[in-house]
Amino acid sequence: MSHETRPTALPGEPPVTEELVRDHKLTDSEYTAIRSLLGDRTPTLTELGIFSALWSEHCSYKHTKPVLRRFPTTGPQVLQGPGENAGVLSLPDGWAVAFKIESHNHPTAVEPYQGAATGVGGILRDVFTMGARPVALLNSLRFGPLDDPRNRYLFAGAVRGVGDYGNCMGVPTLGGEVQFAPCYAGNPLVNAMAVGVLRADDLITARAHGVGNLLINVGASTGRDGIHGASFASEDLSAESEARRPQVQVGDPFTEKLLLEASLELIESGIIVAIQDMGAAGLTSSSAEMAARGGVGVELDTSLVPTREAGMTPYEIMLSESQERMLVVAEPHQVEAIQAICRKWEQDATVVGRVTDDGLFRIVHHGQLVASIPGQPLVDGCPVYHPDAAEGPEAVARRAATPGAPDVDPEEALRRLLDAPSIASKRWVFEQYDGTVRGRSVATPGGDAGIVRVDDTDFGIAMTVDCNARHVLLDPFEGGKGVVAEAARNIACTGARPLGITDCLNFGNPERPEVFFQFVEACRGISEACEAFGTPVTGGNVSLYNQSPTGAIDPTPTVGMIGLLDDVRHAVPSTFRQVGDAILLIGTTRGHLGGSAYWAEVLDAVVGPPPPIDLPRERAVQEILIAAAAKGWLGSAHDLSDGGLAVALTECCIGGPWATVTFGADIDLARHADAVSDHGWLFGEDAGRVLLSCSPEHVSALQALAAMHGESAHYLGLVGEPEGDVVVRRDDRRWSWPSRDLRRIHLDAIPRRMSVPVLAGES
Amino acid sequence: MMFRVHVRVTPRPGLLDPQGTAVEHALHALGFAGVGGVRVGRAVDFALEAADEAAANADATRMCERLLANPVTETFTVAVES
Amino acid sequence: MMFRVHVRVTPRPGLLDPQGTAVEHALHALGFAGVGGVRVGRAVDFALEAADEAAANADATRMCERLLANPVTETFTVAVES
Amino acid sequence: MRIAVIRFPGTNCETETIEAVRRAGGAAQLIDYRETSLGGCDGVILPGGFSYGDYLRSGAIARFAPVMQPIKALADTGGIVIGICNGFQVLCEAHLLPGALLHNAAQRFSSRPVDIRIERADLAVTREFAEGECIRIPQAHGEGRYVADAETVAALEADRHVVLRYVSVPGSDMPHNPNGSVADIAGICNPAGNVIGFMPHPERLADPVLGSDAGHRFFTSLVQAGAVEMTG
Ligand SMILES: Nc1ncnc2c1ncn2[C@@H]1O[C@H](COP(=O)(O)OP(=O)(O)O)[C@@H](O)[C@H]1O
Ligand SMILES: [Mg+2]
Repeated sequence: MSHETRPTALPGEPPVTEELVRDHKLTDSEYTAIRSLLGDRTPTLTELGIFSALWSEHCSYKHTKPVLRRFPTTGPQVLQGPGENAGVLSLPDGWAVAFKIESHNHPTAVEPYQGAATGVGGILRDVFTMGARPVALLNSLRFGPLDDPRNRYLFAGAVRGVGDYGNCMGVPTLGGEVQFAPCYAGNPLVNAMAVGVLRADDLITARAHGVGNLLINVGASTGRDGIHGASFASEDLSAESEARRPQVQVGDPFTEKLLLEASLELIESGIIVAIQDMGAAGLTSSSAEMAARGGVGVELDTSLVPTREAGMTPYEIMLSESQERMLVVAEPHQVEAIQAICRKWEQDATVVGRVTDDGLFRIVHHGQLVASIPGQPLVDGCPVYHPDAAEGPEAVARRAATPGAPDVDPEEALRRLLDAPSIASKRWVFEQYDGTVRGRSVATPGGDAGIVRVDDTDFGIAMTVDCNARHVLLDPFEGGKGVVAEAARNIACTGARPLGITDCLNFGNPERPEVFFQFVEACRGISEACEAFGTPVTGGNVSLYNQSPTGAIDPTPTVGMIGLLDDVRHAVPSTFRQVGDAILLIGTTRGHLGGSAYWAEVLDAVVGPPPPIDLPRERAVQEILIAAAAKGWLGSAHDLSDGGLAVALTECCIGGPWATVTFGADIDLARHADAVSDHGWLFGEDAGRVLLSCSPEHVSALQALAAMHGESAHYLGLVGEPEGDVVVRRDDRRWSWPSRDLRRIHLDAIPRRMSVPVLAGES
Repeated sequence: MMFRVHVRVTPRPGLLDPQGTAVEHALHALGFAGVGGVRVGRAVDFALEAADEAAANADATRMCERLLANPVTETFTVAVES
Repeated sequence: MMFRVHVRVTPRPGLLDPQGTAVEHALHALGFAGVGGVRVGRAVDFALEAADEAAANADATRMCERLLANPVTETFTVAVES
Repeated sequence: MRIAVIRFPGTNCETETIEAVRRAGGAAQLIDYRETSLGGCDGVILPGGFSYGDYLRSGAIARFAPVMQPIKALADTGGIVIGICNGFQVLCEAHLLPGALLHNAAQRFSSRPVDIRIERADLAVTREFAEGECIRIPQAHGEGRYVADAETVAALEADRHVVLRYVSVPGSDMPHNPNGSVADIAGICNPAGNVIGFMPHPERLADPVLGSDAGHRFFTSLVQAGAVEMTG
C-alpha cells in the first residue's frame, strides 16, 4: 500500500475553500479544530467529507452527549450497554436479547417507501451485527393529518416500505404505534426497532484489533446512494435541502436476508475478529469507529471497494450509504474461509484494507494517499456543545390554559375519540406486516405488547414502543417519565417483567433554547423512570433538526421496552374473554384531563398539564400485574392511556383486530372517586391505571394482592353478553353504546380515510 | 379523438434496481449471456379521449407527473398512437 | 452488435386487473376524465449483444417466453433498437 | 416418509416448517436449491418466503433452480409435493399446478388469520380432518390472488381439485377472501392429488404453546400419509 505521509488532492478535485467547508455543514470553529488536528494543514476533499460525516450531529452527538451520559445504563441484566450497535440483556438459560431503535425521518420525508424500508434494513443490521438472529420488529410512526393527500401518500408509502422489508426478511412485526398531528406534516417520523436473540456467549462486539488484520467488505457493491446522508439528517428540511437531495438509498431486503445468514454464520464459525454494519456515513463511520473502539489505526484502499458505477471517487466511496453492506475484520489466514461462507450465501467478500499500529485513519486510492487523519480524535474529537435550554413562554401558557369549547356529551365524545386516527385501530397498518412468520409469535399487534417465544423454551420476550408526544410537549419532564411508565405498563399488562429500554429521541433544532429545554427535561424524566423501574437504557438514537418550514415537531422521545415473560402460556390478553367476568380498575382516578386525547381530539385543545407520574405507584401496579398473571388470575389486562377509561373499556369490549365477537359491559362508577367530574372519570388520563377482567372467584384475591402493594382494585361491574351494549352508570346518569357500533367506528376510521387515492407525484 | 397511450416508468439511472439485478442473473443462468443493464419498471396502457395528439401527450405527461411515476425515484416516457 | 431492448408485459385481455382499475379511479378522481381501460404491467429494458436485429428480436422473445412473462396471465411485446 | 424442505435464496419459513413436521412425529431435512437430488427424501415441502425476493413474479425465478428437476421427477412418479405460500407460487410457475397467483386485489400485503374450509379430506395433508371442517390459521402474502381461465376453474371444481377454500364466519368484519382469489380458492391439487399448493400457513400455528395448534393436523396427516404409503 502507500508509504507517503502527506495526503494529496486527486487530479481535477476542487480545492477546499471556506465555501466548500460551509457546504459540508462544518462551523468555523470546527474547521479550525480540524486544521489543528491535521497539524495545521488544509484537509483534502476526501478528508473534509470524512470529517463532515463523522462530525455531523447524527454521528457525533455533539449537542447531546453530556445529556445522554446521565441515563442509567447498568444493571445485573445488562450484557452490553450503549456504545455498540445494539444493547444486549441477559435472559434465562444462557439466552440473551439484543435490541435497538433507530430513526429514518428525513429519508422518509424525501421518499417514504424507500426511506422507511431502509430504516428497517438498517436496524436489522444493527441487531445481527451483534450475533443475534432478528426475531421481531416494531415501528413508531408520526404523520400529518390524513385529510391532506400528501400526508396520506407519506403514510401509505412508509407503511408499505416498513412491511415489504420486514416481510421479505422473514421477521415478524409485533408492535408499534401511529400518531397523527399537524406538526408532523412537513416532517414525518419513522422509528424502527429490531429485537434479536442470541446465546450470551456468541455475543460479538465491533472492535478492530490485531495489527495486520484485514478489513473485508461484505455484501452489496457501493453506489452513489445517499451520499451526505449523515449531514443531510442533521439540517432543517428546506426547499434548498430538497434541491441538494442525495441520491435516494434503495433497499434490497432479498440481499439483506442473504447477508444476515452469511453474517450469522461468519460469527458462529468464530473465524472473524469483528463485524460492523455500514449505516449512516457507510464505510467511513464503520471503519473509523471500529478502529477507535479498538484503539488501532486502519488503512483503506478505496480502489479495491466493489462499486456499482464506474469512476467513483474515494470521497464518494467513503461517504456512500449504499445499503446491505458489512465490514469485517479478520486475520489474513481466514480470508478464504470467509469468502467460502459468503459465496454460499451469494455475497461478495473483498479485502479493502488492514489494521495498522500508527493510530491513523488512512485512505489510499490507486496508490495515492488521499486521507490521513488521527483516528481517535476523528471519532470523538468533535467539539461538544452545551446549548442554552429555556422553556418558551408559549409552552408555559399552553400548560396553564384550558379548552375554550364546552364539554361534548359523553356518548358523542367517545364516538369521536374512536374515530380519531391516532386512537382508532391500526389494523389497516399492521395487516400489511407479517406478524406470524417464524412460528413463535405469542402476541401479535393489537394488544398492549407483542410477545415472541424464545426458540423452543417456555419463556418469551414482551416488547412495546410508546410515546405520548402531547404529554411531553406540555411538560417534558412529567411527559418523559410518562413515556417510560406507559411502556412498562404495556409490558406488565401481558404478565411480563420490564427489563430495559432503547430510546429514539426525535426533537427539533437543538440550537433553539426552547427545543433543547424539551430535550434535557424529557431525558431527565426518562432517566428517573428508568431508575425507578430498574430498566436501564441500553442504547438508542437521537434525531434532531426535525424542523420544517412550519416549525419544530412536538418533542417525540420514543421508548422501546423489552420485558421477560417467564411462561408464554401465562400471557395475558388485552381484551375481555368471558361473559360474567368481573371488571376491576387498578389505580387512582382523579379525573385529570390536562393534555388528554379528549381535550385534543374532541375539544381541539392541546393544553393543560399532563398527568403527573408517581413512579413508586407505577412500579406497584407493574408488580400486581406480574404476580396476578403468574397465578393465572387474569382474564385480561389493558392499560388506560389515550382516551382514558372510556376508550380502554371500549377496546376491551370490542375484541382484538380479528375478533368475531364483541362483548357488552355494565359498569357503575358510583361510590368511586365521587369528587371527579363525569368527563374526568370517562376521559381523564391519570397514570398508573389498568383495567382488568377476571372470573368472579378471583376478585377478592386480586383486591388483597393490590392492597398488599398499597394499591386498590376497584370493582366496577361485569362483562356483558356477546354483541351487547357497553353501559356506564353513575348515580342518575347512564351512558350506553352498542359494542358492535364502537368496533365498527374504531376499525373503519383509518381505512375510510385511506380509500381516497394517494399521489406519487408533486413531492 | 380517442388515442391509445403507452407509458413506461423506469427506475432513475444510477438508482439501485434490485429487481433488475435479479432478473439479469436469472437470464444469465438461463444462458442468455449477451444481456446487460436490466432495469425493471412499470408499463401502463390506456385509452385517452383528447382534442388532438398534442393534447393527449400533454395529458398523459401530467398523469405521469401526478400519479403514475414517482419523480424522486423514477423517470417515464409517453407514447401516443391514434 | 449491441442493441437496446424494450419489453412490455401486460395482463391478458379479459383478465381482471385490479391495479389498473385502481389507477383508473385515481386518475378520474384527479380530474383526468378522458381515461379508460387502464392496464398496468411490467416494463423491462436491457442491452443485448446479438449478431443482428433479427437475432436480438428472437433472443428477447425467448426471454419473454421463458422468464419475463407468464403465459398463463400475461402477453408481451418486444421492441429492439440499435 | 422423509420430507425434504427446500430452501431457495430468500426462503424464510423453512425452520418452522421443519419443526412442524418433526412435532407431528415425522422426519424432515433441509435441502439447498442447488442440489440435484433430494438426498433420499420421498416427500417435498416448498415452504413460504420470498424466493429471489419475489422479484419479477413470485416463484418465477425459483422455478429454474436445479432442485426443481428431482422435484418434478418425484411429482411425476406420484410422490408427495406440497407448496405453502411462496411454495404454491413456485409450483404454479413451474406448471406443476394450473393457474397463477397475482397481487392481492387490494394491492396490499395481507397478514391475518383466515377461515378456511377443508374441501378434500382424503389428501396427504388433510386426511386427519373431516371434509367440510372449518379452521382458522394464519396467512401472510402480497401475491395470493389465485387466477386461471374459466375452463381451468370449471375443471378444478368439477374434478374436486380445490383443496382449501376461504369461507366467511359469523361476526367477522374482514373480507373472508383476503386477496380476491377466484371462487375463494385458497389451495388446489393436481389431478393425481399428490401435488398440493395453498396460501395459508398451518406451520405457523402448529404448537399449543401459541394458544392454538389448528395447523398441526396438516403435518400429522402428512406423517400418516407417509406411514400408509410405506405399509400399503
Ligand atoms: N405501526 C404499527 N405497527 C405495528 N403495530 C402497531 C402499529 N401501530 C399500532 N400498533 C398496534 O396497535 C395496538 C394499539 O396501539 P396503541 O394504541 O399505541 O397501544 P397502546 O396505547 O397500548 O400503546 C398495539 O398492539 C400496537 O402494537
Ligand atoms: Mg396508545
